[in-house]
Amino acid sequence: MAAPVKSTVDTPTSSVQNLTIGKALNLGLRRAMEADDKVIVMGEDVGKLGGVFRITDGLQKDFGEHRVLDTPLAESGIIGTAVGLAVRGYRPVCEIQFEGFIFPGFDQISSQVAKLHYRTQGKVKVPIVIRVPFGGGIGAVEHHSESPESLFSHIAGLKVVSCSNPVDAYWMIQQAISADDPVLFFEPKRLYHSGALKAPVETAATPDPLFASRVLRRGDAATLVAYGPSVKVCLDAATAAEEEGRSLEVIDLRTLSPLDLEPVFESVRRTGRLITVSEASAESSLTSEIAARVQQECFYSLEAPVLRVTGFDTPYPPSKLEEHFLPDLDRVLHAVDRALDW
Amino acid sequence: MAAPVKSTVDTPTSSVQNLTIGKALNLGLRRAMEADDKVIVMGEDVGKLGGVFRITDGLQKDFGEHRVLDTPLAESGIIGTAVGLAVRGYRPVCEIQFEGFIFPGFDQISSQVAKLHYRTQGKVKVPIVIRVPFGGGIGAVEHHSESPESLFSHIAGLKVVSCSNPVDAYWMIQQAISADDPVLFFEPKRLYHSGALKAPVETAATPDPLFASRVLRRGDAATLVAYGPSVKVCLDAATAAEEEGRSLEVIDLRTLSPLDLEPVFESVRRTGRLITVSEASAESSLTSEIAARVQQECFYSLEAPVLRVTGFDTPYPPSKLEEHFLPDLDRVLHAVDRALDW
Amino acid sequence: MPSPEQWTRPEPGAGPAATAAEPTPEQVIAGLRATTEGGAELTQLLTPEGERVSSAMFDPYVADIDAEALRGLYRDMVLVRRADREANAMQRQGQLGIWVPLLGQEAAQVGSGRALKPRDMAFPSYREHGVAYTRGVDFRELLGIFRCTDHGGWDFQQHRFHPYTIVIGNQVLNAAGYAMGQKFDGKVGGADADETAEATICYFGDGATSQGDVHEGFVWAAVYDAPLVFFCQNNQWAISEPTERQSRLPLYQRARGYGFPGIRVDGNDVLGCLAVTRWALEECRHGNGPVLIEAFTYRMDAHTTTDDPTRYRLSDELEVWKHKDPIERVRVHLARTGSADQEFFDEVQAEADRFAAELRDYCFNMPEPPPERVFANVYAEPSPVLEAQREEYLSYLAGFGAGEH
Amino acid sequence: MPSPEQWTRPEPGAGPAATAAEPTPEQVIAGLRATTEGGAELTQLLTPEGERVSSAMFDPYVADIDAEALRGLYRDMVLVRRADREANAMQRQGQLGIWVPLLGQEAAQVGSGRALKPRDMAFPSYREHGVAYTRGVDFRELLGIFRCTDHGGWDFQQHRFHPYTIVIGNQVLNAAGYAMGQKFDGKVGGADADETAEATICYFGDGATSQGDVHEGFVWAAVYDAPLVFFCQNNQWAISEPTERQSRLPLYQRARGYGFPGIRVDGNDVLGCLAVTRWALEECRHGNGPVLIEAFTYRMDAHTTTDDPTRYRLSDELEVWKHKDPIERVRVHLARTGSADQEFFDEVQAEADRFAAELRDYCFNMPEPPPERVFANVYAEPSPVLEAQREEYLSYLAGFGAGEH
Ligand SMILES: Cc1ncc(C[n+]2csc(CCOP(=O)(O)OP(=O)(O)O)c2C)c(N)n1
Ligand SMILES: Cc1ncc(C[n+]2csc(CCOP(=O)(O)OP(=O)(O)O)c2C)c(N)n1
Ligand SMILES: [Mg+2]
Ligand SMILES: [Mg+2]
Repeated sequence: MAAPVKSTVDTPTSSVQNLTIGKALNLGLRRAMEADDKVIVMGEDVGKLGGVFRITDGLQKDFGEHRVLDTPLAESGIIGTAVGLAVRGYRPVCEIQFEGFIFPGFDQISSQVAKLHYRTQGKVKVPIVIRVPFGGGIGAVEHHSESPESLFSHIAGLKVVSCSNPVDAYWMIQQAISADDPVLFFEPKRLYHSGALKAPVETAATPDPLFASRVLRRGDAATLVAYGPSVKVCLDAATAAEEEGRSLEVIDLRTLSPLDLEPVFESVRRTGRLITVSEASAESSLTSEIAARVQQECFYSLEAPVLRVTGFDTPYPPSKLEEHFLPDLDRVLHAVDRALDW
Repeated sequence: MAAPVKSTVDTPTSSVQNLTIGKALNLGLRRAMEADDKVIVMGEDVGKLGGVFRITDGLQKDFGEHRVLDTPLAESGIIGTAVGLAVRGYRPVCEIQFEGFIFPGFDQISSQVAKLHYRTQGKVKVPIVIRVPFGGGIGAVEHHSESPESLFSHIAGLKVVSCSNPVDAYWMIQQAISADDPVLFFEPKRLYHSGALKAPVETAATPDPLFASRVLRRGDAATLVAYGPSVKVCLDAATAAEEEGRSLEVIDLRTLSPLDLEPVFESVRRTGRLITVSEASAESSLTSEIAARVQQECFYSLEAPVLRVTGFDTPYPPSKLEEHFLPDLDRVLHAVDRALDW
Repeated sequence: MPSPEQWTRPEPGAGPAATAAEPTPEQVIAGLRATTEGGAELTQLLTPEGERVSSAMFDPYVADIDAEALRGLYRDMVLVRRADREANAMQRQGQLGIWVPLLGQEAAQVGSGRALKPRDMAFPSYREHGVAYTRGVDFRELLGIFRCTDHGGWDFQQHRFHPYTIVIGNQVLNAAGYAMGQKFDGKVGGADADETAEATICYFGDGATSQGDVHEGFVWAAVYDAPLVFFCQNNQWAISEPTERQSRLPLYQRARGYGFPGIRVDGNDVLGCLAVTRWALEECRHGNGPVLIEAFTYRMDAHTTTDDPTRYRLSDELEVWKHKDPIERVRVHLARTGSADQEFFDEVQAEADRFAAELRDYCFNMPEPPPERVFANVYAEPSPVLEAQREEYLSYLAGFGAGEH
Repeated sequence: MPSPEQWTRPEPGAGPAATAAEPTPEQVIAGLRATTEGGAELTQLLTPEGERVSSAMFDPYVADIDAEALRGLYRDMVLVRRADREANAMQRQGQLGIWVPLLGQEAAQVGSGRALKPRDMAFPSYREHGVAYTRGVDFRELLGIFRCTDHGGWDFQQHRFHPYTIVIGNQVLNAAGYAMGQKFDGKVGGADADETAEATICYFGDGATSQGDVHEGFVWAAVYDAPLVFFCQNNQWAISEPTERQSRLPLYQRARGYGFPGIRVDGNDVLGCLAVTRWALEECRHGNGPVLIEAFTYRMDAHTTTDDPTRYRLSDELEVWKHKDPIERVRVHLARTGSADQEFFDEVQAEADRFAAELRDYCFNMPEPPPERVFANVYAEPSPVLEAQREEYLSYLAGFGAGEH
């Protein structure tokens, strides 16, 4: 096995770095690999190329080919061998190149990754992280802009999270890797390299827990709940609403399974109105689940039904049309209007 | 191609036959194969054996090996070649042996079956039926008792239906086969051979449309909505409730995607209370979707939140424990109590 | 029909090589023959008549199998068969939900299982009760799966015997990953490989070879030089489908396309299976893996207790295979060579009966799992949503007990 | 290292055949060599120097390719390359969202595409613009995918050219099913097979060979004797991964394990590709399918316009392959044999420029799809739920236009 590795990326004297989501993920992966030499990264083109989004950039150079594996081109193989490596004591971090290509690996995820721990009454742990760049808005061809996270949230035995900003990206990836459960880690690909989202990451801080949602902005007129790339849309909507004199509360779910809805319940009890936002199609999705649970928990607090702003129940359209498919500031505000006028 | 085939099973002089769900499906398949020689049946053990549940019993003998294919053991292969056969003009009916084995075929279903029509702007049709015996209660080992239908209802481009009785089984399978869209056809396996459910199937009747839900029983205290094997549970619950003087409305969804919720809305407007029942885990499921839509459409009619009685958010347990996992009459009635006491 | 070697480079010719629209008769016959006989390439050390055949290559791998060791293998097979039959009977009596019989495959399982060193790892499918036994898994620990009280209960690390895998093919990739881990851990090759190196064995059936996962397992193991023995028990049937529904060629030849060795062994010959598997494991431990073994055998019973094989196969076939019984040939050999007397055989039988009686006793007294078990161990780190579901259900149950309805 | 044939039956020996824990140097070198040269088994009719090599087996398949026909193939390749370069440039100018260049693969695509009869069917991956061209698909019809205005717009039945498939490997199973349909329709074999029989060709890359779907396609086609030509363009790279990340052996040898022919052809030799594909299609039409062809070629440009190959490969490699250019060797051959003069080459160039200009013109003037298109053709028979979503969104849009916000 490789000897402990000293990263070539020096931690700067200050523990604060100004990072994009992409760079924060890269640094988080690096830290996790330094901390535990059982952590290995595997996937298509994650080595020399550093992944098509460069999230694994430089890792193979520094940690070697046995810890950063350019695998054969087959997703079931990636996940299925990761399971075996996990049984052997490794902590594999698998990269799926685009969310649209997770489906060949679906069987291993639902039949093995999700069930081994249960099947063995806890005797076999499956500490695998499956990183999935997801979502649209990048002007891509088919299969490169989807949001399949709801499927995994329906499968018991998996944990599912999504980050929306560099600080979370840095911490959540490390927390996911050190978690003993399998974690599907959904990354908002169109924000990877967003300069606007660059943020100071205090690497010496104590992070929030992984499986907790977070109120990002306080408000009282209505509550917006989102995750991943839609968080920014909601924050922008809240800013715009403020100019019109409406204060909207914004909650970043962060954990999609298990859902941490306590902060949402608490918020809805105050605002009486909830809009859930996601790029995924609506039917049998996370937004359905949130609506179902909130209408039950906050039955007497709701002054309007929970409204959903989502991708439509169509396949992802050709990307020249994606602006129509993707929830945007206007559709969110329109839903707020509807909720307030109910 | 085979010449038109005269079935060896003679239609009895009377057009009414008393059938189980399993026999009704078998007869429906037979009728569909007689009506259109492009209809072919394919899957594991569907030939000589007639399928592990005998739903395709006798078909290979009567229609030949080119129309009833014992395929190699690989679900992606079954679905993937069915797509090619459909492009060639065939109407393949694929049998998945147990719902737990649909996952190796998930990629072909979500990437090709669901999207080819959209991708080609309607130029390529995919009239495939994927038959899936589903649900628990048969005392089976792992992977043989699951309810994955919600996953497919989340994927746009698929249609999803489920039958709950012999009459529907007979008609719906034929309608699904003649539909030009891909249909996931979920069959309540534990009821296949239920003598109690045997019913007269009037083969000369005009059937209800495929994509329509149906009110099975009128009532005014609360509405129960279910599909597949849970319909019987709800009907039994309604019978029991009646003895206690409560009249429950029972709706069989029949179509899971697209959902036909108009009858549900109409019912909830009268009863003010809805309980959705399904063996599937709750999170991001069809029951979530129904709750989400009903709370929106019937916001002012609901006198209690929509309640859900479902399998838990766990993998399917060892079947000695399945009575705890599966919604039963008592859990349904308990939910009715809660709704009425809200 | 050209040989497969020729197929990789067609012979010169002026036009299309043949004109048949249907598979050629030769093709069909070759396929059929391949599935009913072992073919010329079958490795065999002990014939169905109990005669020891010598093999320059494989004899060294069973040089240590003296009369005592062979009696041990005999005993293993008799015990395993007896337990299998007992479990089958218990299913008929409603004590088990289902049973997956291994009848006929005792030699393939005991031979390959006994080839493993304690530090090697095994990934079974769902029929490998004989392998489980060789790994020290108590037969009783297997029963939970089939009585449906659990999904698998033994200690996987201690026995180095992975959980049963029901979804066909999945375990092949899992095994490939595990074997990669052995390699990454430096447990392959080296000067003292015979003492310290590890290998993995993975079991799957003839039908499984069609699954994408099995292919990907071949690709991965080949590309990463994983110390992995693919052990395919070709029992001629995948439920109702004969092997020619899965392949044109004998299955061991599948390895050709990946660049690692493939070999066919008489799966009813416990010595042959032991030798070939030992050889394959050594190749793997020394860094020459992976290796594919096709153990040519026969499923003598139904696919499972829910299956009715009379619907799809002739009893003639069964009769033919009875003559190749894996246990009988060892008995004959032991007797003929004077390595065992009737007393020994009687003793083993008596032991097997005791073994079965204990199994039965255990089975009849197995406790029902408590309802909490539904919710247990879904996650290593608890999920609040699930905890709430559990609390709600358990208190509902309690109230229910208290006569709420 | 033993040859693959030996691997199916190991040689006698007293112990493990080797002791290395790492892949043997030979293994590594064999892998590398296999990916940088064609190897001894490469079929070639036209050398990189433009010399015609004779082949007893394959010459008959190009007996009709006279000077005029060869000029036609030259023209095809020049046009296809010119259009490819134009599209690449348009992507750089922001007119296309992405482009998937075929540079270097013109011979593999034009040669194989021209081997098809109109009634044959082709299943492309996403890089087969050259094949599309030979199927009569207007290059402009391809642009929608890359301009992201549609997911594929041509008439698939008329051109007998299936939609592009992006999910690696999926189309191989779809093609196998289609070819099974041809067989079930009685379109394989028969006395007048040359006139009436049909075959299918399916394109995929070297990287794709690892996918389970490709394996299952091999299994299905073999078991159903499907008239299917598997055409693997081994362009040496799957994005940043060289072929040895996918296989130990040359890819055409994969066919060995399934019992059908596998052959490697110089993918930069349009005559060779034409001849071998014609041969393979005829085999299929006569009932001897499937057949695997590995066209040994090179991806001269980036994987797509979003890719930066300097991160993972040396330019030396590119330089070596430049000498094997598929178009240049035909030009040299035509000139040397007096089959074409400068005027012809100039004319083709001019035609290619016009072709590119039209393409550019078309691209710049492509209309934006209307928002309704998001909702169109999800189903053949409408879904009320979706109709409601559409109505709601369109009326929202209309209100929005009317200045609701
Ligand atoms: C993915 C998947 N599909 C279908 C099944 C149902 N099934 C269980 S065993 C079996 C046949 C397996 O045959 P083979 O691989 O030859 O193993 P054997 O049972 O003969 O040992 C099938 C189809 C399954 N378990 N998993
Ligand atoms: C299932 C799947 N996984 C990953 C990808 C992303 N991807 C697109 S092309 C490609 C490499 C394909 O290589 P190869 O098969 O050699 O074809 P080439 O691009 O070289 O023509 C990858 C990994 C994909 N499209 N589909
Ligand atoms: Mg078998
Ligand atoms: Mg390639």
